[in-house]
Amino acid sequence: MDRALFPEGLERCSFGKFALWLLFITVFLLYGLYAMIVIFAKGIVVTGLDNYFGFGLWITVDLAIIALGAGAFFTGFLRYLLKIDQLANIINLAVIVGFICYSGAMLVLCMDIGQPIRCWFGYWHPNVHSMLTEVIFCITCYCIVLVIEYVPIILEQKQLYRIPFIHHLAHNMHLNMALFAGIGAFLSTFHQGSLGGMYGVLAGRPYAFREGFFIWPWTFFLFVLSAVGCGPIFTVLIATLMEKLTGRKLVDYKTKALMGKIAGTMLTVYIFFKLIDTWAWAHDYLPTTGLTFDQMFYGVIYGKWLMFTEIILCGLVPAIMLITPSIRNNPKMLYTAGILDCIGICLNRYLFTVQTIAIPLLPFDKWQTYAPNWAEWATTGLIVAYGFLVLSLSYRYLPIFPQERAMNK
Amino acid sequence: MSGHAFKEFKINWGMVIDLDKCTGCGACMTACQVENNIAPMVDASNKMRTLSWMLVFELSNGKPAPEAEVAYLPRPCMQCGHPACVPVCPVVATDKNEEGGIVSQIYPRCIGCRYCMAACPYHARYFNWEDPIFPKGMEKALSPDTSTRPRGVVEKCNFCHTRLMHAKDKARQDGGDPEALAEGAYIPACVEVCPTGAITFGDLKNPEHKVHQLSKSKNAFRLLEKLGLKPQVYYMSNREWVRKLGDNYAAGGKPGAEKKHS
Amino acid sequence: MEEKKQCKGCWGALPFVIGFVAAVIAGWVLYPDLIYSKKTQPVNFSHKVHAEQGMVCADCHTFRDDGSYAGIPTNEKCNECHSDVVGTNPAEKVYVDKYGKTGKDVPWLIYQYQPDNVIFSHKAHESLECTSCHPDMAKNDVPPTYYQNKLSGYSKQTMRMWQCERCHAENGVSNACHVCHK
Amino acid sequence: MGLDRRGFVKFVVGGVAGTLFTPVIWKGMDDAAKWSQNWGWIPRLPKGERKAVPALSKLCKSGCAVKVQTVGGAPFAALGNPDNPMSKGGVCPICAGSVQLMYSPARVAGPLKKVGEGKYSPIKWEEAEAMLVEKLTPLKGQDGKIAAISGDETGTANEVLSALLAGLGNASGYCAMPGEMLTATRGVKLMGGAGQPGFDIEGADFVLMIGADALDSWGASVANQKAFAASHPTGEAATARFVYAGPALNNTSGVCDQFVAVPPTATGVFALALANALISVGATCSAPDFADYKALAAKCTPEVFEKATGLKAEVLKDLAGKIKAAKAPLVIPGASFGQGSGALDFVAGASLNVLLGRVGQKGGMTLLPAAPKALSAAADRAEAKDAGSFMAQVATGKAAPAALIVYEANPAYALPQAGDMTKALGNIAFKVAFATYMDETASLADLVLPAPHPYERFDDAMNPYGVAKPTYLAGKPVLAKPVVDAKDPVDVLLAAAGKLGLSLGFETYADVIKAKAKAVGADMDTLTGGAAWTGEPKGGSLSLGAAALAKAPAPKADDKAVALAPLSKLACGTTELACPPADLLTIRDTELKGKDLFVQMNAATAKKLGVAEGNKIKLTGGSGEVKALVHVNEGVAAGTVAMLMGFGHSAWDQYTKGKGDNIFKILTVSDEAGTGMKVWAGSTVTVAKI
Repeated sequence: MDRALFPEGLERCSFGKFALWLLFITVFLLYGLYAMIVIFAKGIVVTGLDNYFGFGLWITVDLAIIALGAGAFFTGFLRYLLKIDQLANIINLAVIVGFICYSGAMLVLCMDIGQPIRCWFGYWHPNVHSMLTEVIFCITCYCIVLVIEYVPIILEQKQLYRIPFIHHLAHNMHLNMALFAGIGAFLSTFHQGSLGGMYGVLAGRPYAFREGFFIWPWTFFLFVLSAVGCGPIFTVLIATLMEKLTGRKLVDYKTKALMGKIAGTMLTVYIFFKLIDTWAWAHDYLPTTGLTFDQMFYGVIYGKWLMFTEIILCGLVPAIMLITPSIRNNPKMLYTAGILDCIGICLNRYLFTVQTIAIPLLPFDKWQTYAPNWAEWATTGLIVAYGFLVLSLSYRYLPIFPQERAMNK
Repeated sequence: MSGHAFKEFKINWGMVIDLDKCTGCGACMTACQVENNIAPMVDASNKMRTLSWMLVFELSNGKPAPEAEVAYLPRPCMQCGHPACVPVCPVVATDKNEEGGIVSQIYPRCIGCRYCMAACPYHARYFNWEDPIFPKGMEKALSPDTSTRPRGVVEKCNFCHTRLMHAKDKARQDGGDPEALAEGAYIPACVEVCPTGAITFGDLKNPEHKVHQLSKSKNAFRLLEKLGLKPQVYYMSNREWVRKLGDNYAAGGKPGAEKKHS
Repeated sequence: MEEKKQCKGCWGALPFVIGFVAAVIAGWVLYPDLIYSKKTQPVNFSHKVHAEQGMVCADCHTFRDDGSYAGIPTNEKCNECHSDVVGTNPAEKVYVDKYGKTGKDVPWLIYQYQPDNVIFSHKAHESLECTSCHPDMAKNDVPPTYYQNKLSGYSKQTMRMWQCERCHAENGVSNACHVCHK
Repeated sequence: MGLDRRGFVKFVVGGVAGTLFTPVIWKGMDDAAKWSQNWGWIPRLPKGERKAVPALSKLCKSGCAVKVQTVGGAPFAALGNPDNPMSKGGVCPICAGSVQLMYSPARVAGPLKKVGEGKYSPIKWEEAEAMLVEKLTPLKGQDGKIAAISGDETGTANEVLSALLAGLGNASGYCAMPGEMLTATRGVKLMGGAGQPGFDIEGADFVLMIGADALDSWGASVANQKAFAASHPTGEAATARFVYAGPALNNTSGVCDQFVAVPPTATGVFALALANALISVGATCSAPDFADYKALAAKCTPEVFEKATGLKAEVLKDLAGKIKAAKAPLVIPGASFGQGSGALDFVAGASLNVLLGRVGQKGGMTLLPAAPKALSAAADRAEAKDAGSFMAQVATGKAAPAALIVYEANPAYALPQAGDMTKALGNIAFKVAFATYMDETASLADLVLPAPHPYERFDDAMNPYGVAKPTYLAGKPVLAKPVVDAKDPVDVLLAAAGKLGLSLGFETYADVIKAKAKAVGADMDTLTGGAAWTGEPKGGSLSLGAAALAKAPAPKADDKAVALAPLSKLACGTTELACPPADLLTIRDTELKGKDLFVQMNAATAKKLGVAEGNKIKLTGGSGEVKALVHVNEGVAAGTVAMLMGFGHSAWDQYTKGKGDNIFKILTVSDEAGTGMKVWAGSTVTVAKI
């Protein structure tokens, strides 16, 4: 039925099957949209957030998907600026995943703020000292860059590409892609860092506060490193997931392993500094606040196992796995390492977001706990479903994977 | 705070709260709620959603009966000298830029991102989870001094700032200097109603004001002094266990001693 | 080939241009009119008539003992002279019958309306001429039409934050948030 | 030129592009933001001239002298009155939120007539007043047929009520809600004196409060707190020591130098054991019954003390030493919740003042002369019947009134064994409630007559309990007209009296107060202007009350039951008033969580009862049961469970209705040996986990 729209020379599943799949996604989309409408109508009182937990699942999701979406800028940087041509096999997917992550993050932010009508105040009345201002500006700008990077992929759609104007436009945009990749890399580095900086500057929150270099606390750099340490491998995981779902080969393993190597290298550098940072924090900084390492943790929900899981099991372990060629070249091991890596980074974002504010600092105060409620989960599901939708449509109608035709002969 | 310099002011409005005089009766919280137009909440026992600019904590010495003791600790906004909340605000809805050092919070500017709440270790900032709903008729008893806030914005104690503006107008009317108010010309509502006079208010920098000397007394301390936020609210108590609850001492040290970091 | 394409391009751009121009006209001409509702004062008050009697602003717009500003006078003040009709102006009769005698305060429309979150001290600005901020009402015979923004409810004539800030900046007065907001 | 689809799309794109060059989007965004800053459904602030109007707020028991802040004539806040000695600028938590109470959703908006179980229909005042007269007319002259319960301890309205009843031949029907004043006056009588006792906290250098929560809910609390503050100048050495001996750490003990955890069942033993300790360090006095007293006290040995209180005897010795060393010690006896303790507990505590020679001294216990009356036909305040005893008689049929007038009281809620009281009220054919709020009693009444809020009426306060000197306050309305269709109850009663053929000599309450002020020797205008009149206490000596104390029974040991200590916290409301909306925030989440009230006990008691933090338990006592959650609080005395009163309302509004449980349901009323009084402080309960 929609065969004429398929990418040149590629097979796709029947329209009926595709429609069923879309229906499945739509269920989540609609539930999420319902939650979003409720949130806009009644305010975020309907969420599980409260006086102690002003930040919760949404901010965690924001930070996590922005980190995971880092594959776009870093792959773009390596592909266009460092000219690692092999990455051309996966760059389109990296861009799309990046676009989904960033646009999704902006939607979540709009829900998260109490007065969405005033969201533009961030641009019109910026506080130049706030890390969040930097985040707002960079995310918006980078999202625009991602749109610019995504557009040529759309324009390459078989039917559109026949129109000479669009053909030329796409071609010209491609030619200048290095420029956008450069801008993207610059913007991304800053806001990935600023997201870390957001926590590092919290002088009143010893779990997150860090000393730093010039105006940037150490978390600024750690967040950049951790993002590039997981973004590329996340793109690989998405590609692999798509292969499993569609039953077609999309990206050759060599490219995946290369992405794994890139992520692994960055993750190793990150974990190295993270270990030093954590040690210095616990040993040098915490005592100056009169707090002990043990006081940073509570029960199971905010227990030490979280930090152990984050740094060792989902940090050090995948880092070693990814930089060891023999392990990396085993697909199962690569994917396992990739999943651990992504979990570790998400956990890191969660801990910085939630554990930071769960710790009672006033000696007469108590620990409070936070659990997201349906409204937060539903809207998070909305973002995931939105991602699947964009990815499904892109896969079905756009020529994303240059190797697909050759590999599925 | 790295890279963010804060202004010094000639006047530092501040409090010294004598914890040995606070009975925890709650008159300050009530007066605060009235002065600042906080709508009553049907379930005020859900402390995770209430708005209490002034909150009286109950402190315990942690000893078993019959040695147990309590103390009450009123917690307004600390109006920190180095506020953690101000530099994080993305839209300059909160600032410490007025003579007197009161940290402002401007509701029409606030977008409700709650970053300032995450930054404040004193939990002095509150988010309006819902629109202010007063039972029918009670809106006729609103105070003219504080604008009502819609849902979705953050608010906090501002030392009843409008009272400062009124005091200045009164000084101008009487031919005085609005920038050199006499002690007592301006006091927040909680200070005014307190039946035991537990809260002393004035300019911490002015030797003629009682708070100046009191803040330097050996029993005076500030909450979480070691974090270096330099609150303009001091507490004092003759009881060591009370003083000790003002900060964390896990790594040793005596109450009252300030330990700095950058 | 080249020419043909260009020409086609010209034709193709026409709807775009029409749309563009129409939007610009609508946006600049119709829109500003559309967003305001026009209102007239409940009483056709003439400042001029009063000024001609030798009255000055401060006769009615007074400061109270606590330094606060009374703003627009209440019926009590008006009734000092107009407890009954004293002149021939029909507007006076409207006031006396509809408000002065019924005890209902006149719902004057305030051109310089400021929202609740603004605190303004007339006392602090006493050294300035009234006309630095307000229109020179002394010569005004018919109250100007009141334009109210349909969405925000603000008076079109009111002073905006940037105007306050500019004057403060020029005069070296603090522009701290709390100076003007409550 | 036809417009095809492509052309239309271009037109729209052009339109959108063009719009970007107009102010539509930018101005629209700006206006939308301004709209969000001034949402129409958010209330606007009032404007106008501001004034501070002196007034008397009688929402708390003792009454607060306040200055009501008004803007454009509308009240919005109540602050203290620095010129009034009862306030000195301070205000209690209830009165701090008093203005908002004018608009309480629980307010009775107009006269109501009962038309069915729990159903009321609004009626006109003429009809309501006619109904009142019609119901009372046939009962005129039949003693015992008309009764009145007053919840006001200090107002001259009581004289009107009493004189009205007397005039209708029902002098014996005048009852007062229980409180410290009634108990203490009886106690003084047992000690051979007369009059209401006073306590000069201001002049004392050592204040021992036995049960009395003097710095929060007992007596003239704001004046007490100001006296405490004066002796504790911030930053300087305190000039007086305060010790609280009571069942649990409360607001008073939060600032005391010492807290002695005395179970509510052991108050009398504590006082006598202390007397024993004092005598053993040389305390003596010239009271005629000293020898008897000494012998009585000697029975309260340290061992008896230890057994009854669970404390070590050293505490006693140490305390006796400190009291002995003080120049002006003062002992304030009372119940932790301001009522229910017998006259004997009062005598035991007050006798310490006699023993120490502190009666009539500066900083000691004083005796107030009887206040002059405005209505000569009225009975003395102290002659009022105790409403609890009276209702108990109604329950058993010993008293059978056909009409009951309830004035500013809530007997259906605030009498011990509240369940029985509600039933007893059902035995009375016609009940009229003068009520500002639709409370539990109003909800049972046949006729509800809305009373004005304190800022809408004249009222006065003569000798609020606890004051050291005769003190008189009066207030006039802040608002010219009540915000609801309310009428002053006294005006209504005076008019009704007229129609019943009885002239009481006054037409309005304002006239009554004017006469009262004149009788006292004060100027009405000065009083309503915010000043207080004070006189001098009368002299006179007291005995140690040994004869009465000798009749006190030895405390019973009951292993199954634990002592129940009701706690009173002013901010949670009073027996007449549910927690005001503006005070809800002050209730801690260890006191009330959602709809569950907490019962507090120390870890040892919890262990003994086999319960733990957060357990839901049932407490059974009196004639009812109460459900609550356990909160372990080490500040509760041994073998005692403490619980806040003021919760468990079945009427009122969304802020209080159905929250927590009513402790009055499980208080057990018993007869006090030798005095004929009903007591319920020191009740015991059994606890079961559910």
